[in-house]
Amino acid sequence: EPPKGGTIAAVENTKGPIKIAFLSFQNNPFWTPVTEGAAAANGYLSNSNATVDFVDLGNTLSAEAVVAGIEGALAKKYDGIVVVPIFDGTARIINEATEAGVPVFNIIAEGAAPSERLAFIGQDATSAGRQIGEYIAKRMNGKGKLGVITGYFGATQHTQRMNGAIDYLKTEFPEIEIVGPFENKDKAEAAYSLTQDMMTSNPDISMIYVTAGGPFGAAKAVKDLGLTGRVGVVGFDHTPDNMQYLKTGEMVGLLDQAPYQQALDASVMLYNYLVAGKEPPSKVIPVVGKLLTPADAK
Amino acid sequence: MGGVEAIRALGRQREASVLVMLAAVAIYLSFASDYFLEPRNLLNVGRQASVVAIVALGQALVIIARGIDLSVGSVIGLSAVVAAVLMRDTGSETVGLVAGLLTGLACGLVNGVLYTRFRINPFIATLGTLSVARGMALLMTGGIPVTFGGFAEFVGAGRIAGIPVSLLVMIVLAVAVHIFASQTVRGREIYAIGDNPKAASLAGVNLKRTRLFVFAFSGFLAGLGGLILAGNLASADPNLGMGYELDVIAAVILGGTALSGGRGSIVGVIIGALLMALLNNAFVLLGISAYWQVVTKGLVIIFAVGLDGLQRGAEED
Amino acid sequence: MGGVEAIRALGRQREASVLVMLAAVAIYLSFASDYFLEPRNLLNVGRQASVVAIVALGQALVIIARGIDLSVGSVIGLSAVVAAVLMRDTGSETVGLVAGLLTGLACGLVNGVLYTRFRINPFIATLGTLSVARGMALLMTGGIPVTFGGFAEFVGAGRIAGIPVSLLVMIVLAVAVHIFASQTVRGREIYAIGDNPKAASLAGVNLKRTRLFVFAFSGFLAGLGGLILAGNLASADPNLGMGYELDVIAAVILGGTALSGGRGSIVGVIIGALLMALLNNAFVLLGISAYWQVVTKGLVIIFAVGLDGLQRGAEED
Amino acid sequence: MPSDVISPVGHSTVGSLLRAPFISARGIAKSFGGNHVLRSVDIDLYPGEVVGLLGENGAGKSTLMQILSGGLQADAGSIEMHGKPICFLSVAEGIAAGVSFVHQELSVIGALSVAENLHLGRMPKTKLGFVDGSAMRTAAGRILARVGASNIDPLREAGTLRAGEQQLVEIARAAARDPSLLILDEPTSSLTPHEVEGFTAYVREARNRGAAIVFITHRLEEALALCDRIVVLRNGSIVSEGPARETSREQIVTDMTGKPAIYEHRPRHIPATEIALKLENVSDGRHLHEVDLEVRKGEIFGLFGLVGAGRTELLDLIHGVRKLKSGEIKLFGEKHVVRDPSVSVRSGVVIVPEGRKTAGILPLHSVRDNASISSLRRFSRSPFKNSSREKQRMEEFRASLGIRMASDDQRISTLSGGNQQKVIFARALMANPRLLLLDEPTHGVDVGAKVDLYSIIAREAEHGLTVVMASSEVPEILALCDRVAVLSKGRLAGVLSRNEMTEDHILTMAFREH
Ligand SMILES: Nc1ncnc2c1ncn2[C@@H]1O[C@H](COP(=O)(O)OP(=O)(O)OP(=O)(O)O)[C@@H](O)[C@H]1O
Ligand SMILES: Nc1ncnc2c1ncn2[C@@H]1O[C@H](COP(=O)(O)OP(=O)(O)OP(=O)(O)O)[C@@H](O)[C@H]1O
Ligand SMILES: [Mg+2]
Ligand SMILES: [Mg+2]
Repeated sequence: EPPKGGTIAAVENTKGPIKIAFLSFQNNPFWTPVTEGAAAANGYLSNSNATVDFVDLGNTLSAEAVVAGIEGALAKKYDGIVVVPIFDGTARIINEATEAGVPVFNIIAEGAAPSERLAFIGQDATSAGRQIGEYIAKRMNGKGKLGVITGYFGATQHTQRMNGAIDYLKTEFPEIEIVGPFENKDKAEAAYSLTQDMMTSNPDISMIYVTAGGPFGAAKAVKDLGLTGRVGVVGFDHTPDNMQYLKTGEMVGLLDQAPYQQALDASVMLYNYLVAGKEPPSKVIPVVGKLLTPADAK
Repeated sequence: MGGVEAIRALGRQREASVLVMLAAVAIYLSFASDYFLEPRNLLNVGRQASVVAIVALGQALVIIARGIDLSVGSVIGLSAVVAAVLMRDTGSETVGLVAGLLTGLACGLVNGVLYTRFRINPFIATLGTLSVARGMALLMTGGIPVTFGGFAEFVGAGRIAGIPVSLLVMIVLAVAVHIFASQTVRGREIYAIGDNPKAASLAGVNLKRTRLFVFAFSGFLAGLGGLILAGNLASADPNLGMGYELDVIAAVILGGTALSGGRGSIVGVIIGALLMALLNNAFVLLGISAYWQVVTKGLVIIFAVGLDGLQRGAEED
Repeated sequence: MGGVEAIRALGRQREASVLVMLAAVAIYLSFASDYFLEPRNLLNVGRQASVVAIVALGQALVIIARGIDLSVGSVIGLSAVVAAVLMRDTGSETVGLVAGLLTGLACGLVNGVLYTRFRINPFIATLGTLSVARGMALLMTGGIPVTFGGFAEFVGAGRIAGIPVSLLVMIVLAVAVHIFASQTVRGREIYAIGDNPKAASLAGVNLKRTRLFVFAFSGFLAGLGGLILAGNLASADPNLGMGYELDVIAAVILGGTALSGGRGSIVGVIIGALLMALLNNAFVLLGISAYWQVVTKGLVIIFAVGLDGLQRGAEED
Repeated sequence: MPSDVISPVGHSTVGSLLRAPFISARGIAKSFGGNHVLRSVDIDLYPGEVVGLLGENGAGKSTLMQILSGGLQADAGSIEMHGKPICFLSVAEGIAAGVSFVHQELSVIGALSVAENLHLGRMPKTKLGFVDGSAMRTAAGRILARVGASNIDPLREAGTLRAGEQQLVEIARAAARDPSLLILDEPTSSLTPHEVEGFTAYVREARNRGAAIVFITHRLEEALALCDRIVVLRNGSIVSEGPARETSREQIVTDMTGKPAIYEHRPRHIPATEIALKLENVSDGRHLHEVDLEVRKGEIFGLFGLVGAGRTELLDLIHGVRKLKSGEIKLFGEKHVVRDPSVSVRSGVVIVPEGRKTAGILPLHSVRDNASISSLRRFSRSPFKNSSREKQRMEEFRASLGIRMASDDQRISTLSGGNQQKVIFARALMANPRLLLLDEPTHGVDVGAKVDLYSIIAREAEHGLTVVMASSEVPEILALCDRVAVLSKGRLAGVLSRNEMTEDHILTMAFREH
């Protein structure tokens, strides 16, 4: 029986000890459930003579860090690797690992460039953006002004989330006017200032979309401007900060990526493949994000 | 004529060219956007500049004394986290706030001691504390932001008669530091050790104590900046202030302070911080397209200082 | 005794304490991890150090000449993007690679001209190009990474007889730059202008040309670094190299180069870059938590330079 | 001292009139801001002639030479070389035309080796384009030998050399170019008597080869002994010019200052009662060994020694820059615990350090700020500085030391060397000291100013200030000191009282440990 929150059961181990490296980052609360998922997988699989070692890639997200992590895992002769590759530039090393007989399971986010990974479980950033776009359109009744704040210009995931929503809105709801995008470098305080300035120059904005870090900064600005109820913020991830504003009403929508489940299931699927050659159900296992609304926060 | 003379004298000041740039951007904005001159918007710009400006006041003294403090961004984060955690755990706001300020001071003292006693180049010493302080903030919180409110939130986000409190704090501090730097003995000694440490020391200026002081002061102001920033967001994120060091140092240098020490003005620092905040405001007000924002920021920085360089002409470095 | 004397002489070198630190970390790792001493792992460390080291070679010359180049991270990104876009659009690998290198060179020249002709403080000038170059990379690509392969991928990720090509490139360049710095007229003049620009200029050293050269060279190497990095990742991301400037400068200063110019060795730079790569390797091998990684990194940096400071004792500043 | 080192023989016998001048300048004028530094100066320099260019600090000597060499452009006037008008726009053009300039300020490159310093700007290359290290080393050895500095290792890092050795390296650098015009701006200020000898030999050699030489110095004996012609500049105009043989020290001083200025030692009675400074068995563990001294209140106490004798180290010990290894220092009977110069300054021990540029001035600061830096805490009980007190004291010292400046807001780096030194004196005296330490206090200071400084020192001593003065100039010691301690290689060779002091005696003692 898989632990609570997991959906995949482990098969019997007939191969002897199995070592899985779980490579992930840690720089904000988003990663906490990822770490917990990896720990749960380790506990669960230890009954089957397998270990899942969590390897921290540090607090700066970059393709180089992922590459160095995979190189290190190969040097340490792990049997399989679960990784959060995020960037385009990681495809090459993933292919190299696969060629060397070490299967790689991608979770959370991967680059656009195709790689020979065993499978990818996660949210497709573009469709996540579209999912949020649909929600935005509904909340705005198809018209009005939408302010957009993105994490880093040029960060693939951020750009895809942004364009997923914007492209959808532009074609389906041309009456919604887009203000921005502006870059907040994942900083809440920058989201705060940007929101303040956007509300100055466009007092009729009714919704603000933050694609990456720091959406609660925008929510706090809405609160400080006394616009709660008139302006709503939508963003990503079920973190304590965000949830607080979902309760008080500045935040009106949060798309969650179920990172705990991704981490746990991916580890078990990789284990199953390693001991029994059992392929994952498909190359891409989409995680449809759960959209949390103020109703969920109550 | 007195007036012309005064303008000439102003032109010779290093901060003049940044002031010209600031005025140019402001004048342009007042035509290009209907909202720019609204008092509310101007006050927002002031608020947005306030934390960088406050931290830059300390940094300016460090740089004038021929040092550099790269750790300010991390100290912002650590102080905020310490304050928030203690406030949560002890239930006392005072304990939290005082602890936050003391944390900043302590980080500054550590930098100062690493420099004066262990003779570690300040660039490296503060690069080290940059990392250590950030790590400690992450360890204390497990990476999860801590709620932060009360008085700090008032300072960070509140207003008195419509004026942001953090802007008032910045103005008061700027005046105080300006007076300190230009009118007190210690202030004068800071300039002296930046100009020629050996000569200043032989003339009786206590090198170690003065250096320790500027680093401690910079740490303290970074701590204060952290409390304001976290107060503004009502949340102390261990990643708070990441990358601030470059903004802060840029504000100081834009304002005409020489990285080689001995020279610099507090007024210039404030102008530098305002210019950077004004640019961000301009992007939003004018709705400049995404990537051009990045390009424009670079160009304005170059122009602001380039004016000064060209004016000085073949003078010397 | 000759041996003892040689060790003493080594100890007096500024880079010695970092070498000691490097050795200490390596020895510790060889006990703590079974995998550390495996040739494959050691070569990985070398490869991981290579881009920082290559870019740091140029940065070292800039710093020795009393400048600083903050733009290297963005130049890495812009050069990679230019190369990849041109390769894609013209279909010619050569055109792409040459354009990438020329882009780096051009950025360096711009920095140099801003400094020498427009007399803009290099800190500000290169902070400006940092922003402008990054913005241009974003504009060229619309923010979306471009696939990059072929020869650059071979250089970035390939191996010759098991040895990473980028490591070989680094070694060749390090030797070349070492010889350049210590054995050529231009190289010696770089030290001279860093030590005492006025005196060097009076002795007939062309200040402007030498300064222009070091910035151009730094830009060129950053361009090369960009191609290698993008080649390694088989993808040119407009955000490639973001934040590299601090790592690169830290490697240079860890290696004993003085920020105040005139002193520094190429060997030290390579040791500095290796120490930083070794630390990252240690974190992965030992599975240290991210937060402790951050703390440890800071402490190692402080210790590495602190050793030197303590040894020098009350000497001077 | 130098009078017996440089013998007054071997003057050029070739009459200047027989030759065409190498360089000839007419009507040279230059001003900085409103300050007219040169007013229509005419000067001709002939091959094979050594011209002594003398004048008070700030007379415009360095400025004139900078204009001839291309470092500065004149506001008015013309320059001809070999009869053709020229106009150097840069130092490089001057160098190319055969002008070599040994600058007043030390300008060796500390990070480079001596050999590299000597070849800076024109290093020899191998066929492959690399620096030809061995050729450079050989040439360096040869050039150093020419200026009498063959003991300097060409491979040594120049930054580790003593000031005097660095000065020789600079002279050698100029010599290496075999210049047609050699400008020496106070080249001997930190040379030992022995080093001056080597230098003199080189100058004579260069003259015999047909170089035109300009020699700027404040040591009039040196100028009289070495030069063929003496040109005196006052306030930016030439006031006298003529063969060295036909003038005298007194005449030059009168020309320079407009009045005869001779400082006479006046014997003084120093009460034997109060001991101001007592050193007991003082060692620093490196350069100084077991020094015992007693200095009485109001005494002017000289410290003589050859370079490296440890005078600077001894003063550093008293001032707290250097740590005491063993022994004890007593100040007015109390144990003087020196942790830091700032403590010393507050307890009334101040120094005028050796090396004006490196250890004296705050170059970016105004004259007033420079003068008041040691007294800020005394002027004001509160944390705020007392500007009016500073201004007032500055004005007093400007008057009493005769500091020449446009305003006290002027940057100190725009003053002439001698005036800068007076400002450093003002700094020390303003701090109201009990013990004044002077290290080579008249380096680069003109005779007029020297006399001023001597009077000031004597006046302060009269008023009870205790002075310890390290100097390399025996005449200075003889003119001023009540007693002198002679150091030799870090040990005390002896203390001489006023009536035991003679040049011979002092020098013999200085060589004791050699
Ligand atoms: N760059 C400058 N800016 C302003 N004033 C200057 C500058 N250079 C020199 N002066 C002034 O010009 C005058 C002449 O200076 P100069 O250096 O030629 O004197 P000098 O005769 O060489 O004196 P010394 O014997 O002290 O070296 C001085 O009053 C000095 O203050
Ligand atoms: N044997 C030596 N080897 C290397 N350096 C020395 C030696 N002796 C002295 N020095 C250094 O040379 C410098 C000058 O020496 P010192 O200060 O002892 O001489 P001094 O008696 O003050 O003479 P002066 O002031 O004329 O140079 C000092 O910095 C000292 O450390
Ligand atoms: Mg002069
Ligand atoms: Mg001395």
